Amino acid sequence: MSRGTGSPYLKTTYPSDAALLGTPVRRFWLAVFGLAALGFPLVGTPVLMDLLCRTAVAVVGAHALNLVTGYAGQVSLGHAGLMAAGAFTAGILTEELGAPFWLALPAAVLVGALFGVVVGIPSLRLRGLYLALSTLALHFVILYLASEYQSGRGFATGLLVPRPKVGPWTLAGATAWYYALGGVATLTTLFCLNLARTRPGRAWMAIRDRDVAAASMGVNVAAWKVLAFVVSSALTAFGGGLWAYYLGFVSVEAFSFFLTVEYIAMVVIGGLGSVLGAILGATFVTVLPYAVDAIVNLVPVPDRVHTHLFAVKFAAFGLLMAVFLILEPRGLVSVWSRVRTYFDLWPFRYHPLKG
Amino acid sequence: MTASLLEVSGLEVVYNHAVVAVQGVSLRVPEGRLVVLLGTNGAGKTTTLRAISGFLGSDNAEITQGTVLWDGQRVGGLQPYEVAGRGITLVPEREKIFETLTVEENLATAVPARRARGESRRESLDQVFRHFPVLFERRRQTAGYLSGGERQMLALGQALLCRPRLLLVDELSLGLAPLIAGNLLGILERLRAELGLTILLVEQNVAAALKIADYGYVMEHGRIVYEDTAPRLLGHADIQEFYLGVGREGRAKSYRDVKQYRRKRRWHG
Amino acid sequence: MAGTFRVLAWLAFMALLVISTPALAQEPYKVGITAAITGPAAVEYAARVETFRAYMSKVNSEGGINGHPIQLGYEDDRGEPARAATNAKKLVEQDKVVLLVNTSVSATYKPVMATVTEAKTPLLFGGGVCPQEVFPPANPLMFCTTSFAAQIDSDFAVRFMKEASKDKVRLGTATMDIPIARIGIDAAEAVGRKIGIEIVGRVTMPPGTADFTPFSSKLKDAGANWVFAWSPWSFEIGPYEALLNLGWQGNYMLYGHQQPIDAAYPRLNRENLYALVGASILAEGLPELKAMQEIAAKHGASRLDVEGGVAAVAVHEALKACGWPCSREKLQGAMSGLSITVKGVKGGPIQWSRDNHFRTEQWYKVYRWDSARQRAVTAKEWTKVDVAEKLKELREIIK
Amino acid sequence: MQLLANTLALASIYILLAVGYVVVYRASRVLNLAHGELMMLAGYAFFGLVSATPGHPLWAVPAALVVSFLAGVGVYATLVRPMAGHPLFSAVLVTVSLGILLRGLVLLGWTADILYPLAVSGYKNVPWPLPGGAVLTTIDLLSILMAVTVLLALWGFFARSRLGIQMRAAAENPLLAAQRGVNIHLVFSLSWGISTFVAGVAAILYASKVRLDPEIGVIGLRAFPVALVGGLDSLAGVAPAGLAIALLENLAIRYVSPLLSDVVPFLALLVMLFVRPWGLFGTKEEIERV
Repeated sequence: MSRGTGSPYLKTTYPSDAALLGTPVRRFWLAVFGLAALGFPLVGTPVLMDLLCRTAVAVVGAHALNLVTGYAGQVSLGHAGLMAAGAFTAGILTEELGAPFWLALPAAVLVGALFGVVVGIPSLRLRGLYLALSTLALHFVILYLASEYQSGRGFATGLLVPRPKVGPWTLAGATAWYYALGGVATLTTLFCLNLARTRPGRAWMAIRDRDVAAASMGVNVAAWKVLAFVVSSALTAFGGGLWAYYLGFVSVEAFSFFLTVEYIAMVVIGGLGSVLGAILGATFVTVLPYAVDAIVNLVPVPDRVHTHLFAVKFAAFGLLMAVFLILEPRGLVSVWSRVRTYFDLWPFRYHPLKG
Repeated sequence: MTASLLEVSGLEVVYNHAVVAVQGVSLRVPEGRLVVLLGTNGAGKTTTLRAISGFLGSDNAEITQGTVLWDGQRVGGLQPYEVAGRGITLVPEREKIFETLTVEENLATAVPARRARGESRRESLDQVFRHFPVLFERRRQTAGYLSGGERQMLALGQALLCRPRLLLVDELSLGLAPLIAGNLLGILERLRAELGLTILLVEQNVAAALKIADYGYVMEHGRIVYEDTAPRLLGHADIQEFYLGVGREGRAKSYRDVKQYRRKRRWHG
Repeated sequence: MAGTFRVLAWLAFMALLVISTPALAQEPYKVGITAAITGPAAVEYAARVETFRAYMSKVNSEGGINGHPIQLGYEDDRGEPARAATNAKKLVEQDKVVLLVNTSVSATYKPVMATVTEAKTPLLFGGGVCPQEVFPPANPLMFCTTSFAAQIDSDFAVRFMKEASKDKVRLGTATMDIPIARIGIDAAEAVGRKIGIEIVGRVTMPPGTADFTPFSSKLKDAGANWVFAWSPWSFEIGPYEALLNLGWQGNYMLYGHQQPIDAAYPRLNRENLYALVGASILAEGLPELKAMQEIAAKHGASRLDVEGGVAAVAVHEALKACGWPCSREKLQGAMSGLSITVKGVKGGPIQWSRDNHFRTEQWYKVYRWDSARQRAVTAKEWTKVDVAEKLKELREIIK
Repeated sequence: MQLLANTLALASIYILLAVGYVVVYRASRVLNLAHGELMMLAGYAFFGLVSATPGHPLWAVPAALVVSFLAGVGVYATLVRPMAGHPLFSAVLVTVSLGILLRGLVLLGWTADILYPLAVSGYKNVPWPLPGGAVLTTIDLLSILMAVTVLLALWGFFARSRLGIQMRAAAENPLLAAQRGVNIHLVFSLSWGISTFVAGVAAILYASKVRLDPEIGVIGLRAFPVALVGGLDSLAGVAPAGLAIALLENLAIRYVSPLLSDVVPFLALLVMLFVRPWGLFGTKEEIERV
C-alpha cells in the first residue's frame, strides 16, 4: 500500500491483500473510532465542529488528488481550478436557474469529469513537471472564466449559495452538516479503497512505477491515464461543490494557487499513494493552522503586541511544516508503518536473514 | 599475508531498516594485491563495495554492525567524497561517467586524494591518455556518445585521476564484448603493476578475473561462503561447477542440475 | 524523557498563568474582528487593525463603556474567504460577540455576511470598501464607516479635474484588476464622458504585476494629461512613479490612502500629485489627528491609520448608545440612527439612517504637495455629497 | 523604441530571477518555490543595512549580497540537504513552507508597510533619454548591465572553471561526483548561494526601482515560466526566454489587452510544452527524470 516504507507486512494471498478490514483487532478499533465520531457532536464546540466539517470536505479533495498523483503518478497542479469548476457549477446553477442541490452537485461532477478529459489528453504526451505545468495552465483558464462570469454578472464579491433543501427539510446547523459531510467523506473513502485494491488501482500503480513495463504487461496506458484524470477531476469538482454548499458562497479568490499547494501538502504529508494517508494529511493540514493559533494564544502577551502574534503564527506554521517534512519526508503513513513494524518485530530490530 | 590495507570485519548492512543485505562479511585486501569478489546476482557484492565507499546513505541503507578499517582507521559512515579523499575510489557498475559533459570535462571533475594534492595534474592526465589513447582522440566529444568500452575506459581514467591507493571496480566487463572485456582486464593488470595499485574487483567473468587475481572471496545470500587464493579457487570443484559451468566429470551441467544442486547443498568455507 | 517532562511542566505553568489571570472585574462588551493582518492584503489592512486595537485599549484604560470593558476577539483571515468564514463562525457562534467588524478585502465579505445573516449579528465594515449592501436600501444588519465608495469617489475626482484644469482634460485611467476597482474606474470614465472629458486610455493591471512601466508608457503615449487611479495603494503609486521615470509631466490623481500618502508626499516631492481623501492626512498637521496619533503610539501601535481610528470611534459610539446590557438586536437598533462626529478627521459626521448604513452624506477633500513649503496643501476644501441623490444620478449615467 | 527599452528592463529582472531557479534546479533537482521570498529577504537585508549605516549606502549593496548568499547556503544546509533521497515533492513543499516562514519573519521584523530603500539611501533614480525617444532610468540601465554581467560570468564559470565543471558533474550525477572526490555538499551549497546571490541583485534593483513589501516575492513566480520556457536545466535558455516573454508581455499590454500580460508567460509556456516540452535549450532527457 505504501511504497518505500519498509513495512514487513507482506501479504501472501490475494484475498488478504484485497480485504478491506484485515483483522478482528482492526475491526474493533474502527468500530471504536466510528462510535467516537458519531458521538462527537455531544461534546464539540462550534469551532471544532466547523473544523471537522472542513476536514471532511478536504478529505474528499485529498482522495481525489491522491488517486491521480499518488496512485497513477500524474502530478496535477490544477486541483484548485477543478475545485473552483465544481463550486462555480453548483453556484451558477443555483443562482441562475434555482437548481436544487441534487441536480447541481451531479452537474458539478459532470463538469469535473469533462475537465478531466481535457487535462487527461496532454498527459499522454507530457510527463512529470511539464504535465504538472499544463494542469496549472488549466487552473488559470478556469479561474479566468469564473472571474469573467463573476464580474460580468455583477457579483463583484462572489455568489451566495443557499443551504441544500429536500422538500421541507433544510440542511442547516453544525450537527447536521457534521453528519452529512462525515458520511460523504466515509463513502468517498470506501470508493477510493475499492478503486485502489481492484483493477484500476493496480493499473494506475503499474503506470506510475514504470509505464513502459505496464504497457508491455497489457495495461492500456492511455485509457487508464485519462480515466485517472477523469475520476480524480470528477471527485475534485464534487469536493468543490460540497465546499460551496458548506461555506455558503463561491468566489474566485477562494481558489488561489495556494489552495492547490495545500492539497498537495495533504497528500504528501499523509503519504503519497495511501488512502489512509490522504485522510491523515487532510486532517493535519486543515487543523494545523488552528492548532498553531491555539498554542500561540496560550502565551500570555500584553495587549499592545497582540496583533504581532499573527505574524508569529504565520511564521510558526511555515516552520512546523518544514520541520515535519524534514523529519518525516515520507509522510504520516510512514510513521504509522514504522510503529507497526516496531511492534511486529519486537524484540528484534529487523527480520533475521533468511536461509 | 602482509598487513592489510583494507580490512572489513563482521559487516552487516540493512536496507530500509528492515531488509538485511549482507551479514557477517569479513574480508582483507593487502597492499598491492588484486582481490576478486565472486558471487551471483543479489549475493551482496555491490552492497559490500558501496558500504566500503560510503555510498549507502543515498540508498536508505545503513551499516548496522561491523567495521571497515582502512589503513588502520575506521572509514565506515564517512561521506563518499571523504572516502575518496582518503584514496579509495570506486568505479561503479552503472552510471559511471557524466554523460552530458565532454570527455575532457569528465576528467576535470576528478579530485585527487588528499595525499596526492600536491602532484602535477598535467602528469596524471598524460598518464591516463597514455593508457587510454582513445580518450585523447575523443577529448572534445560528449561522453554520452561513447561506446561501452570507451565509457569503461573513461571511468577508469577518471578513477585514476583521483590518485587512489585502493581501486574498487564493480563489474568491469558487464555488457561488453568478451574481447573488449579481456582487454580491459589486461589494462587493469598493467595499471596495478605500474602504479602499485591495490584493487578489489567484483566480476562475473570468473575465469578471466581469477587469472589476474591474487585472492578471491565467494559470496552468497549476503555471506562470504568461501575464500582462497586465486589458483586454488580456479581449481575448486564447486567454483568450476557454479561459475564455470564444468561438471565433476568434466562435462557441462545443465542449468536444471545446478539449480537442484544448489537447493540441496550448503556451502561451508 | 526528561525533556518531555520539562515541556509538559512548562505547558502546565503556562496554562496556570492563563487561568489565574484575574477575571475581568466586569462582564465585557464582546466585539469580534476578522481582518487581513497577514497575507497579501496586509499592506493595506495591518496598520488599520493596529490603530483600531490601540483605540480600544485606550477606551478600556479609561474604564470602558458604561463601566464595562470591551473584549476584542481578533482573527486573522489573511484576505482568504474560507478563513474569514471560519473566523466569523468562531466569533459569532462560539464567542457570542454582539458586533462583528470586518477589516479585510472584499472577497471576504460574502462568507462573513452569510454567517451574520444566520445569527442576526450586526456587521461593521470598518476599513475595507463599503459593499452594495450598506447603501440604500441597506441590509438592516450591515454598516460601513470607511471613506472609500468606488463610484462616488470617482465621480468627485473627475469633476474636480475638469474644474481644476484650464486645458481640456485628456484622461487616462489606471486600475488594479479587482472587481471593486473596475467598478470605480468604469464610473470615472462614464462620468468623464458625460461632462466632456476625453478618455484617452485605460490600463488594467493584473494583481501579479512586477513592472508598472509598460502600463505607464501606454498611458503616456496615449497623450494623457491627467491620470486617475483608484486601487489598493501599490497599484496607485506604482504607475505614478513609472510615469515620473518616463519623464511624464501631467497631473496624477489618486485615492489618498492616509498612511501611505503621508509617507509618499515628502519622499516624491512632486507638485503634480493630487490626492482625493475622505479623511484628513497627517501632513496637514491638524491637532485632532495628532491626538489620535498619540493615542495610537501610547497603546503600542507603531503607525496610525485613520480609517482604523474612525471604525474604532464608531464602535465606541455604537456600544455607548446600546447601553448595558447590550444585545445584538438592541445594538442593531441603536446603530441604525447613529450620528458619529470625528472632528478634524472627516468633513462631516457619519450618519446612519434606517435605510442608509454607509452614511447619508459623504465629504471629500483634495490635497496636493507644495514643494516650496514642503507640506501638503489643500487643493479643494471639504465638500459635501448627498449619497442618496448621487447614487440616483450615477445610476442614470452608468446604467 | 520605448517598447524595446521596457522589454529590456523587464527582461533583465526576469533573467536575474530565472537564473536562480535554473542554478538550483540543476544542482539539487529541487524547484525552489521560495525563490521569490528569498529575493524579498535580500531586499529587506538591503533595506536594513541601508537604514543602519546612514551616509554609506553603497556599502549596503555588497553587504546585502553577502547576506543573501549566506541565506542560500543556510537554506541548503538546513532544509534541502536533509531531504536528499526523499520524495521530490516533499523537498518542494519544504521550500513552500520556507516561503511562508520567511514572510512571517519579515512581517514580524518590518511590518507589512511598503518601504523604499532608495529613498533612505539618498540616491535618486533618474530618467535618461535614449536615442529614438525612449527613456530608461539609472536602475533600468543597471539592471540590464547586471543581467548581462551575471549571464557572462556564470557562463564562463560553468564552461571554464574546474569548480564550475564539477558543479555540472554533481548536478548530473551527485553520487558519482562524490565518488570522484567532489565535495558535493560544498558544491550544492555554492549553487544555492549563487542562486540567492543573483536573486539579491534582483531584489536590490527591484526594491530601488519599485518598492519593498512582504509580497514582492510574487514576482518570483512570474519569473518561473521564464526558467521553464528556457529549459529548467539550461542557463543558455534563460536570456532568450526572458527577452521573449518580456516582449510578449509588452506587446500584449500595448496592443491587445493589459490583462493578458498576466497570462502571457503561461501561454508561452503552453505553446512551448506542445512544441518542445523540454524547453528552448533544455535537455530532452530531463523530462523523464523529474
